[in-house]
Amino acid sequence: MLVDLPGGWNPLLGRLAWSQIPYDNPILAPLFVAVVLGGIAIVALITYYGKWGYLWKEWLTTVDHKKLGVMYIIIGLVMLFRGFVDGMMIRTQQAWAVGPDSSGVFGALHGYLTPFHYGQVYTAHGLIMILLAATPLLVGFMNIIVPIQIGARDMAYPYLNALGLWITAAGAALIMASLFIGNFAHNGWFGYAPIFEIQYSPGVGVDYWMWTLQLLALGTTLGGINLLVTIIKMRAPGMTWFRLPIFVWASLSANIIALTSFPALQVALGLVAADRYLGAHFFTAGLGGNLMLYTNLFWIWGHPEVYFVILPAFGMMSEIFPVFSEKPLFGYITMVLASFAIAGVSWLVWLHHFFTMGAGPDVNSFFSVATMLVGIPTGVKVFNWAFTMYRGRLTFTAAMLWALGALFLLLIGGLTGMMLAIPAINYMVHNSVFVIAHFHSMLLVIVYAVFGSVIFWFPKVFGFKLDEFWAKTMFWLFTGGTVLVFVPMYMLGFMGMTRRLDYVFNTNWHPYLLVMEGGIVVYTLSVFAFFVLLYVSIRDRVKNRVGADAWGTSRSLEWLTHSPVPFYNFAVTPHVNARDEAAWRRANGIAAVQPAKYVDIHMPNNTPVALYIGALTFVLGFALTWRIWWLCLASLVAIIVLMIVRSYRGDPGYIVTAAELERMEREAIARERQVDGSAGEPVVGGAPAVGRPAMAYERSDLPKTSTPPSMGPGAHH
Amino acid sequence: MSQAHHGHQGGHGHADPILHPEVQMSSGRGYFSGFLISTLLMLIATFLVSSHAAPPFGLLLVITVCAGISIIAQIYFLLHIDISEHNIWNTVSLVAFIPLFVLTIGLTWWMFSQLYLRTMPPMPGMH
Amino acid sequence: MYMNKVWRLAAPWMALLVGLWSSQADAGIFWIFDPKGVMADTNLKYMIIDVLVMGAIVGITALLVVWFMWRYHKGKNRGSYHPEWSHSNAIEVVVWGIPIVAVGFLAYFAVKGTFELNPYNPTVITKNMTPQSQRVDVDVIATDWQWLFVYPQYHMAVANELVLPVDTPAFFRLTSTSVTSGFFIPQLVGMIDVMPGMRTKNALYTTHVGEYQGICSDYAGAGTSWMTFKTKIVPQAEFTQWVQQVKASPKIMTEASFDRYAEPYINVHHRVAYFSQVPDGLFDHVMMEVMDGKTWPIPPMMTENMVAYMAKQSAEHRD
Amino acid sequence: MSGHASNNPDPKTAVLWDTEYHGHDVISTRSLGFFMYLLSDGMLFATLFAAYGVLSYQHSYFGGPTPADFVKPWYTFSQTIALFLSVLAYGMGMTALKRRSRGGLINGLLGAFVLGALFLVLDVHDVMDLAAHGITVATSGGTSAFIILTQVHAAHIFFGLLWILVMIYQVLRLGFTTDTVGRLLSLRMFWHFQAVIWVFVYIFVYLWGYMS
Repeated sequence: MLVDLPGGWNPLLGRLAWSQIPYDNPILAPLFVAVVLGGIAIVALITYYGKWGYLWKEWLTTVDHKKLGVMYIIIGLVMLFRGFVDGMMIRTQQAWAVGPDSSGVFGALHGYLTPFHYGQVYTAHGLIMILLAATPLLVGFMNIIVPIQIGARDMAYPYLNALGLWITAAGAALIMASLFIGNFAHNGWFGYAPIFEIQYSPGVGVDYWMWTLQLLALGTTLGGINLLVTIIKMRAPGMTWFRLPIFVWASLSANIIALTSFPALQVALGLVAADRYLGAHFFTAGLGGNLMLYTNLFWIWGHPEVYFVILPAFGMMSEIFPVFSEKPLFGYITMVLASFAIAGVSWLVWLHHFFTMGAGPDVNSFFSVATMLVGIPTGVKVFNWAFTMYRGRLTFTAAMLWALGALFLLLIGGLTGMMLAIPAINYMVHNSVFVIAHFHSMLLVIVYAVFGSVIFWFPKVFGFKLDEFWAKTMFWLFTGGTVLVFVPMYMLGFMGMTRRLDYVFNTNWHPYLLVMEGGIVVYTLSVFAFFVLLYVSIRDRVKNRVGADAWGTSRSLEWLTHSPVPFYNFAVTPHVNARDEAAWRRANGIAAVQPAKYVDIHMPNNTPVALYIGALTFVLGFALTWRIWWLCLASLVAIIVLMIVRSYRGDPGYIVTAAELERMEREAIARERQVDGSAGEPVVGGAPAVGRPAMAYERSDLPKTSTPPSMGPGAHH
Repeated sequence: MSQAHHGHQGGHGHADPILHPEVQMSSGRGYFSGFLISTLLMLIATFLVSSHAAPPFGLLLVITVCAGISIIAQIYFLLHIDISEHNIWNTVSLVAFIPLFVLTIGLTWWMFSQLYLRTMPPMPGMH
Repeated sequence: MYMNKVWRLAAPWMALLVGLWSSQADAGIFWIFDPKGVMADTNLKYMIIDVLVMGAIVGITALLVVWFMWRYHKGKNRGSYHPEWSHSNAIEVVVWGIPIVAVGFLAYFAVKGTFELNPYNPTVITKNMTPQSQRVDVDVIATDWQWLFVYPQYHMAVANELVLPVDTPAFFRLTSTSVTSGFFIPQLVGMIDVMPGMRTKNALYTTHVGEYQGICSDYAGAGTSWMTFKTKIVPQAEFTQWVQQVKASPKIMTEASFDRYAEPYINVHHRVAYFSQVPDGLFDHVMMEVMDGKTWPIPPMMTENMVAYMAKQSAEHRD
Repeated sequence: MSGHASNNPDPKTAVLWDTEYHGHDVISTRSLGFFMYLLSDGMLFATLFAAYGVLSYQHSYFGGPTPADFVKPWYTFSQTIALFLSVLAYGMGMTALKRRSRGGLINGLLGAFVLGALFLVLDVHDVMDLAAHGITVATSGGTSAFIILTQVHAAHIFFGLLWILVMIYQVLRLGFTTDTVGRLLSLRMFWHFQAVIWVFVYIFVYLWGYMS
């Protein structure tokens, strides 16, 4: 049943052997030493400062959507950095390995990377940037912001939320493990068939790639369900569909895509596993397999995934523009329709990733026209942002700069996207670096929107603003890098340079590759600027403290609660009266009105089970990669047993009493009044809510005890 | 959730999950109808196919119709997909998914029939 | 002040980029803008149409945004402030209308172009042909990582070099032995996938004599970057002469020798080989073998220990 | 134009904070989320069907056996009956839950378990039989698609059976709490959904395959 492997295997360790550790690799070995030393240093520091208990109680076992979101974003930023380093390696190799006379070191023919190693680097770069940087960053923001924006106390399934995070973390750990144990796939982040078949990739690299993707798909699906149900079921009273903040709409459309498309990825990879482990013939060239079937299944997911990451970014931009234009978003309904139009059309276009497959003109025409349709709602969005600024009062804060950068990149990405949508043009630039430049333009829209959002929502989560000077410096450096890397890349596309070359045979391309290398240096400077930004902001945190309405011109519901957001979000559920509730209350002078009385609230308990299951999924992925069958079985059984035990115990949660709430609220208001004059005198008021039918079917087994954890994520700064 | 608000829960207080509408909508007659309809249709399909009672294309059509009716019956009777207040979101999400199922299978089938047509010419030695 | 600093830092880089562009723009290195064949010409024609239409819209939008940024800058008092203005039916009609019209317009060209450049029957070439027209057929077989061009009319084959007569349409049948690769000659014809166990087609026609670069455009494994080939378009007489030259080569290709030829090999030194004889139907034979499950596996050493493999390979082929 | 402002209530009399709001309906929130999982599971099957569609051409079997050679309609029909009866038994269990009859519910769950197990045993026997005739996933692209598709469904049945056992234990130990009742509702959807999927598998894979 199982396929014969080239190379050794033993029942205890599977394919794992000492020779699988690349200790003789001149790049990986020093890196490994550095990582181990760094790890030891971190562990020592945590122990020295006695923070293990804090880490365990407040972060590792938490089910608080804000802390989980922060951890998602940390994973995203760390992996963004790793992906960036991979990008730097790719650029350096290409700048170096030009022409037959270019030198080679470390046993490489040209440049400093052997062909197979270079393949691994760009595969890791692509996979990490899409699924371990963009996705966690956006999921993190949705996690933090959506429940607050709809006035919910937490996500619909707090435990599932933690599970999603830890499974994502397991995926990240698995791809990091591939650096030092064995190797990674060399076949591109989306994988070509049949190059990932065991005959053409006999090592464990493809298995790492496959199981990493499976874990990430699982984690994201769980997160998607959670967000959808949260948005449908957990909105505060008065939060009607057409009062939803636009970011919530964007999250809704994005998560519909996630929920519907990720199964296709799981199937595609599952079938690859069947081929590699069971000797099936899904994607082999011979014996009735069909290699393009893989490409098809992958892009059924892959294309919607692109919109899954870009729609929340659009939502972020739609939140930032109005706040710094000091007026409502132009064409709210149109924006909602456009989001759903993009989500819908995303299911009709996947073949444009393989126009050159040769399926014939009818198929290509259909998918070409469908692809161009995406341009319509996207164009509408761009116009609406422009008209949001029209007749406004624009402040060019750092967050606004990042959002504007995203807008201009989107214009360039849209222009080049419309070129790629036409097969007659696509045949010339498909698989060239022009495509690379195009989708980096689009994905950088996300990066720009994310950095804008980091600056925009940072004070909400942590209670103090990031330093404007360094945020702007980082923006300009980053933009300099973007221009220097991607303008030459577009040019190289027009020169016919194809993608994934580890040896560049045409010396005419060399000057441009050197300019791109310069761009990478500028990017590196912006990374340093980001570290300085964090350092300076945390140093000056007391000076930069903010009140509830951090920007003074904010619009949606999250700006009504305290900064940092307390673990219960809103002490009393707000009643929503307007589309831009915070702006409405501010305009009517009732922004400072506090609830007249407090009532007990019910919160979920922390649990370590999600962390354990996440760790076990890592073990499972690792065991499957190395074909350690006993360990696969053991970890799978352990996961199922843990799930059953957790389900048997359940989580009754705990009660925060009205008195405790009142005390915490008083403290928060007092703290805010120190820093924020606009908070005004706390006034008690608002009409009592009456005439609403009581909600039934809350839990039947509520606890009596009350053990609230500390305040929000920012409490310890 | 406040202990003080038990009083507001009225007759169907939150302490009793059995009274939840999603429990209450179980219906023996519905399940039995679903079972009967789909079993009968499967029986007909199996009989027709195993006895080759009709020309292949007509047969395909007939058993496809059997499958369709049987699925609709099961979705209605077993999964309780209707437009009642408690199921409306289930219905909405199912309706949102069905076009995607159709697109995934339909477009894939179309694109590969075109691909096979062009890239796999009948060759000597092929079956 | 801050912005001044930003511009002062950015200006030299910008100048460098513009300088690069202008110093080399007319050197013909922008292959996509310098097509030498009918197929590539048509590609460029559609690109120009698309860029004109989309560039106009995108450019105007960008200018609009910049103008709004300038006019409504807070504190500059250039434009009036309407804190509640967020809807206008007229603007909505325009913002939906412009993209719809543009997409509708371009969709027409997209479909037209797809049929004109259909690799199985590119009407830009075939519409001028009669059944009696002269043509060259080439069977392209991609291996890991070399190209074999079989000329069935002449029962001969050439590895890693494609020679074609000018003013004569050439028709390709393409397949691969091991993994998917891509056939791409930027100045002559766009990309088409070359897949094992399947047969795709492409065609080219040119009136320009010259030498053009051919590339493997899909990642096919470690040797992809070296999997290039020169395409020589020569006058008819020179082509006939070249055929004679190949026919005089002592090497021949049999089904058995093809088996050895197809083994993984990174063509670092760009070896070209002439085979004066090739069995008829080698292309179909290879396709059938692949469909029957034959593979040419990569040696595990290559992926497990890259450094050693590269040393081995360079030792083997230090010619 | 003032957009939406006109729809907003008077700020002086508006309700700003809602102390009467008690959160959400735990049970329907759970079942909606679970239904969404099922739909994404449906997408998983749709993708598998798409793969099967591509790999069920004559040349996909590459001269080897096709479903026309190895499908036994009446044998698989007996599987169908076992599954449908299991689903019916589960439904009857749920009507017993409605009447608060713990015994009735347990009987229903047990019935569903036994009949589901019967389905699985028949299925496994069928696969072993195929393997004995040399028909495995490694035979051809077509058999790969056929076997993987049917066995993914079987894997769902396997985990459903496990879940039924867990629920029997939980109902016996914990009684009818919000959690257990919510889970029983989710399991009902899961189990009934498998019947829906099976109709597709039976008609479009087994019977269509048999006819081709």
